[in-house]
Amino acid sequence: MARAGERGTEKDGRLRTWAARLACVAFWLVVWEFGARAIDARIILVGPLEVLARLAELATTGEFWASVGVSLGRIGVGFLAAVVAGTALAALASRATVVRELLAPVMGAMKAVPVASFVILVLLWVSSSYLSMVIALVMALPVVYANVLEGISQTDPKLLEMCDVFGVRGWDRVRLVYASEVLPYFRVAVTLALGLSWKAGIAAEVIGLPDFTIGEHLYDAKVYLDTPDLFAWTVAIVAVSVALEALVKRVMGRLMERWEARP
Amino acid sequence: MARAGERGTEKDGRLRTWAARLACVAFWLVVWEFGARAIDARIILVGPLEVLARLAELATTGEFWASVGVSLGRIGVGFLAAVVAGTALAALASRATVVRELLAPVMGAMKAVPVASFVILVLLWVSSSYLSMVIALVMALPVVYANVLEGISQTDPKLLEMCDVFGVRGWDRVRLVYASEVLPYFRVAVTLALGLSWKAGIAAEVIGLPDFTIGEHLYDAKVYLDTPDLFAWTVAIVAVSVALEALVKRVMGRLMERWEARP
Amino acid sequence: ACGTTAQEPAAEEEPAADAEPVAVRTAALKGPTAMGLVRFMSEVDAGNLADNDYTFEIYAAPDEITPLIAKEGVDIAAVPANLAATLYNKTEGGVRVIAINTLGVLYICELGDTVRSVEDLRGKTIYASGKGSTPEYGLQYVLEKNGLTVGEDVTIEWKSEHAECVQALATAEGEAVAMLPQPFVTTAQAQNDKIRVALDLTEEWDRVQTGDETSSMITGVAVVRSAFADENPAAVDAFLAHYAESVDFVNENVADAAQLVGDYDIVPAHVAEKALPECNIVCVTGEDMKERLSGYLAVLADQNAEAVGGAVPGDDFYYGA
Amino acid sequence: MGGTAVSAGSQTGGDLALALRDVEKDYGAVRVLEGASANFEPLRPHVIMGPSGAGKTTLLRLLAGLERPDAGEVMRGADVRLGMTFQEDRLCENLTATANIRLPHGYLPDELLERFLAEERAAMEACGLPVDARPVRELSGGQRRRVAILRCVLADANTLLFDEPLKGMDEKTVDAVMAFVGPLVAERTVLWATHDERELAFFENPVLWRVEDGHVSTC
Amino acid sequence: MGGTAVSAGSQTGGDLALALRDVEKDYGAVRVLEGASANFEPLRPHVIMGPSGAGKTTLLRLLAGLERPDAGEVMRGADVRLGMTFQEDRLCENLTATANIRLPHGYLPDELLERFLAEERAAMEACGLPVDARPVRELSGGQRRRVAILRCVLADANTLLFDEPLKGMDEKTVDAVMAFVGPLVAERTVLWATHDERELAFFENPVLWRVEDGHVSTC
Ligand SMILES: Nc1ncnc2c1ncn2[C@@H]1O[C@H](COP(=O)(O)OP(=O)(O)OP(=O)(O)O)[C@@H](O)[C@H]1O
Ligand SMILES: Nc1ncnc2c1ncn2[C@@H]1O[C@H](COP(=O)(O)OP(=O)(O)OP(=O)(O)O)[C@@H](O)[C@H]1O
Ligand SMILES: [Mg+2]
Ligand SMILES: [Mg+2]
Repeated sequence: MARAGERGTEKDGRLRTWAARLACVAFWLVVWEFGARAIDARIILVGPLEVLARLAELATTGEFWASVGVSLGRIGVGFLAAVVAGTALAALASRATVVRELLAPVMGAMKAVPVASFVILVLLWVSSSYLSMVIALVMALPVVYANVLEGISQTDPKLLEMCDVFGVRGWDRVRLVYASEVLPYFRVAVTLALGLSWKAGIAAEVIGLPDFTIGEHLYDAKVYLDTPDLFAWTVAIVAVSVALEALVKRVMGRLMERWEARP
Repeated sequence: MARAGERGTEKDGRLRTWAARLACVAFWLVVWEFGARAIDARIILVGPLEVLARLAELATTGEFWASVGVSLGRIGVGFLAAVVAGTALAALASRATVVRELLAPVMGAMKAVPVASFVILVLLWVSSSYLSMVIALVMALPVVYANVLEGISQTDPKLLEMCDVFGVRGWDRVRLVYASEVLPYFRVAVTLALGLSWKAGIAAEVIGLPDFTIGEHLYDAKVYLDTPDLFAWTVAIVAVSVALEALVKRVMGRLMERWEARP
Repeated sequence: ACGTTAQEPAAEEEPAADAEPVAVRTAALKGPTAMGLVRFMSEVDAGNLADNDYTFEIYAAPDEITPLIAKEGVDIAAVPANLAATLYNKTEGGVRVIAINTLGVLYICELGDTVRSVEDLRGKTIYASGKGSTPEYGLQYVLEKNGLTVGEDVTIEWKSEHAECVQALATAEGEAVAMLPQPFVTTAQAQNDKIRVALDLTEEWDRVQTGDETSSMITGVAVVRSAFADENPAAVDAFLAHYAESVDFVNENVADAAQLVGDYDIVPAHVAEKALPECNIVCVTGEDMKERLSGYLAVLADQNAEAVGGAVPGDDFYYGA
Repeated sequence: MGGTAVSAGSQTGGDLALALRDVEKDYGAVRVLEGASANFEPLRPHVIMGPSGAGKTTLLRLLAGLERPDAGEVMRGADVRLGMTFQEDRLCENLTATANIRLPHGYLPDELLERFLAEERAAMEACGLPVDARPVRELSGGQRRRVAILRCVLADANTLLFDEPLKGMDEKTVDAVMAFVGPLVAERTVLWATHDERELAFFENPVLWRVEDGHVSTC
Repeated sequence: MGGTAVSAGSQTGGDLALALRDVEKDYGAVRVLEGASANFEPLRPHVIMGPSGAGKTTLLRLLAGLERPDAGEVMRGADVRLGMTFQEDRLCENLTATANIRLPHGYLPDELLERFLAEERAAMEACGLPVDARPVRELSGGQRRRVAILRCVLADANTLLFDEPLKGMDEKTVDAVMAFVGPLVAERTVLWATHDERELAFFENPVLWRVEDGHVSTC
């Protein structure tokens, strides 16, 4: 518990963690720079300084932000749909064996059907602009589903019995017992799925090349052998992913704290 | 606990679950057949009967099994390496903050760097035959790492204190406390990562086109618009994935049971 | 280099005769097969062509065009030559080819100056993309006709993307060359001016034609849905007429055409300007088309029947021949 | 085979009936109850004693519907609303004491919540519990136990099952808790499993049951 | 600020020393110990009593090195090897009773294992515990408690900390357990926190400590 007097040190601590994180990132950048110099083949590996310069340049263009926004929007919709659907399906599956059994082959297929086969079927229904949305959904859904289902099945049966006896059911039970017990699983699921969806979504954009998307720029950079651009966009992709993950983690942490501190 | 007298019913129960599973698979096959008939575009969607016929035909060829074997071998090596490395790194990261912080950007990058960018770097070091191995590893590593790390951090601190007091350390602590507490997380990680690795590995084969691999056949089926072949290979991919997952689950369940039942 | 046949004037008169405008939906793949269409597209966008209701869509992946044809979402599509034959076979005659729109666009490139003839490729590794399609069969055909055996005399390493071939070329340790298509050759040269075009595969193909073999290397064709062609022959002919005009324009006004190619986001204008003359954009129809294409497809089918969808297409495949 | 888990509102005594008839229960090879019968008179305190491992917890779990008898019948009246203090605390570790005590009430609208919070605080003070915003995982063993007891007695229930509720508390604390709990449970059916005979003194006219050798009997 | 957690082999009595000097400890706003000093004579039984929430568990946790004092010093001799029965059972739920009891010994080679298993079985029988292959999650409350006690007393330790070890057991069981445990703990340093004065009788010449109002004192 934080006492008033501890505030100062807490802030210090936070500063120090941030410093540590930056130091780690810096460490890898240095490794990269040396790697690039050692290999010395600019068409394949560009050093971080050049990449950052290019990225800074890109960041001043409206197209950069528009592309990030469009990609983020579409993939985000797919991802959120997957989180909601995955959680809901896991909840259903945990209650009804028939749902679980019916979903098992579907989830198995989602996990294993290669994009190469899947794209054909998806493009039959949706335009290639929305391919990334569907792919992000398909990628995240089994991750969220499996994690949440395992979390539910690992929920302390003793607490559930307690709820049975006191007649705590439905939403109250979710709120008071499952929320806390499933949360660690949910948290891993969301952070993992976020990264996977984002990456797969971009890959889908590289296939479908809808206008004003990160995937299109990545493709262009690649076919035009513009390695600095390729790396700059890649760095942007990683940065967005890391930022999103940090955001999601922080928001979930805050919500949890709030929820726990209720009188 | 199983009593001698319950053996019979247990076997019955198992038969029934298998029947239920088959029924579910059959249900989806029927949905698929009707879907295929409704769409009626053989070039895009082929019904399960035709696909199964084609699959049966393929299964009599040596090349089919050779391809499955080669793909499985390479992707399997990458996957196993990821499981081992992910677990080891998570164990290290749980003990040393510096490791955790150093790995954070690497894992973030692994989760987010799109294959389109990654392939360039990978092909710099390894031949395209081993691309699938590397991609499978890169796909599985963050999943295993994140899940195991969360599992370790969620391990009951009360049991850990108990170990501290009794001086249970090192391997004994892993064996007696972590094994049981991290296992659910590990199980989700392995099943998820298995599917993801497998799929990403095949996708990498479609990119690298090494001889005698599933990816090569998938590519061929696709450029020749050989939809029955495409579906047959896809079904084979899903079947291998589902079988592997079931195997892993069963083996882990058995090991756990054995371990728990020690006197 | 436009081999337009004599039916052009007839085609132009017909649409005026039955003035019922038809919706003609066209799909093209990003790349040379779409380049010949740019003038046509810009005229439509400018409202200068009102005889039919034309719409165009440029797609990046062949994956997108196949379902569109199956769904009857497009009427005319510009696709790779062997895909056209495959589509014909897989849809049981559901498509017909109306024109050849691109001849060979493949070139052997190297870093250095060691390759002057096909024979010089002996002992080298060729990085190539486009396995299972024109590049594979074209390369194989030329090599074999020159007495080189793939796997023994030369090694081919297949990549899924052109860019990877260039990267492989840049990092290769032994003696290596890359087979690249236009306009990618131009792109690659813009990035690395040491890349030299050593051989033009289209020429090499023509060089090994002996006797009655009269095939030529063909990259892209335009196909029409058979049902559409049966219902609206006039619209197809009108389309072909505009198409031929467009191709003539592109070949004669390279600078303007390059600008249009850039505007339609096919490749940047500066790349297009250099690449257009190398892309062998044509509009060959009728008997001429049948002769050249059937010869080419026969060569392909000879190497791998799967490449043309199982068998050489029948005569009904060739529209207007 | 297999007994009836719970048959509602049988003839054994109106709506608040709580009874066993010829119940058999075993866990695998462990035989716990063999033909146990008992009729717990409603609105009275029942104290249940017996050696460790005899089946007290099993008995309470059967009555609560958490276990099914292998044979025989467990009867529970239709109007029975249960509250229970389990042998372990079974608290939601991350929630505060007040949130835990409020748990059986589910969601309460703001104004009801205020009222109930005041009630809770009074109860906690009466039992010597600290009233603050700490999650229960930070409370001492005896404090946690009291939270579990308060959750049970403040629940909207007419039948309360206690499984060794007072273990781990010193005499003074026990006295304070029972001074508060006593009046609250006086009008309800109470089943009170314990190992300490002195606890009998807290009840007026209790029925004493013994669980031993698979049977349940009054003494 | 911040006290010394454990300083080994100080002057307070050779190698098995166990002592506090002016220890202060608080959890956030909760003040538990304020200047507590105590010297627990080695190889003797010490019984610790005090109201619920007074700080008995905190005291034991400080001595075990699980908490750091905010000020003052906690001293533990260099040769102290600890065993502890926590206030909660802290068993590995999925393991059998024997595996739990064996836990402090880590990996044992086959032949040692056989010997130890035999010893365990004898101990379990003496305490009235069932000897079978059930995981401990299937044991009754009192049975689990006895497993925790046996894990502590059969550990290779010379200093045993017990936090309310006998709670939740009936008198007969308690007698059986103490008949077995008594001789085993006679030659070791024992700290025994409890709420029940009667437990004093199990020890020969015990020191009685009271934890109250932030201080630890002998009476
Ligand atoms: N981790 C913690 N965080 C905050 N407060 C705590 C924590 N642990 C204990 N406390 C508080 O410190 C005080 C002493 O707790 P302790 O567990 O030592 O009491 P105890 O004497 O063992 O009581 P009991 O007999 O109930 O077990 C209590 O008021 C308790 O609420
Ligand atoms: N889930 C279970 N699986 C197997 N055996 C069980 C299970 N639960 C209880 N038992 C056994 O049933 C018997 C009765 O257990 P129960 O918990 O009812 O005893 P109890 O009277 O409450 O004992 P205590 O006073 O120790 O709590 C014990 O021998 C116990 O080991
Ligand atoms: Mg019990
Ligand atoms: Mg305590």
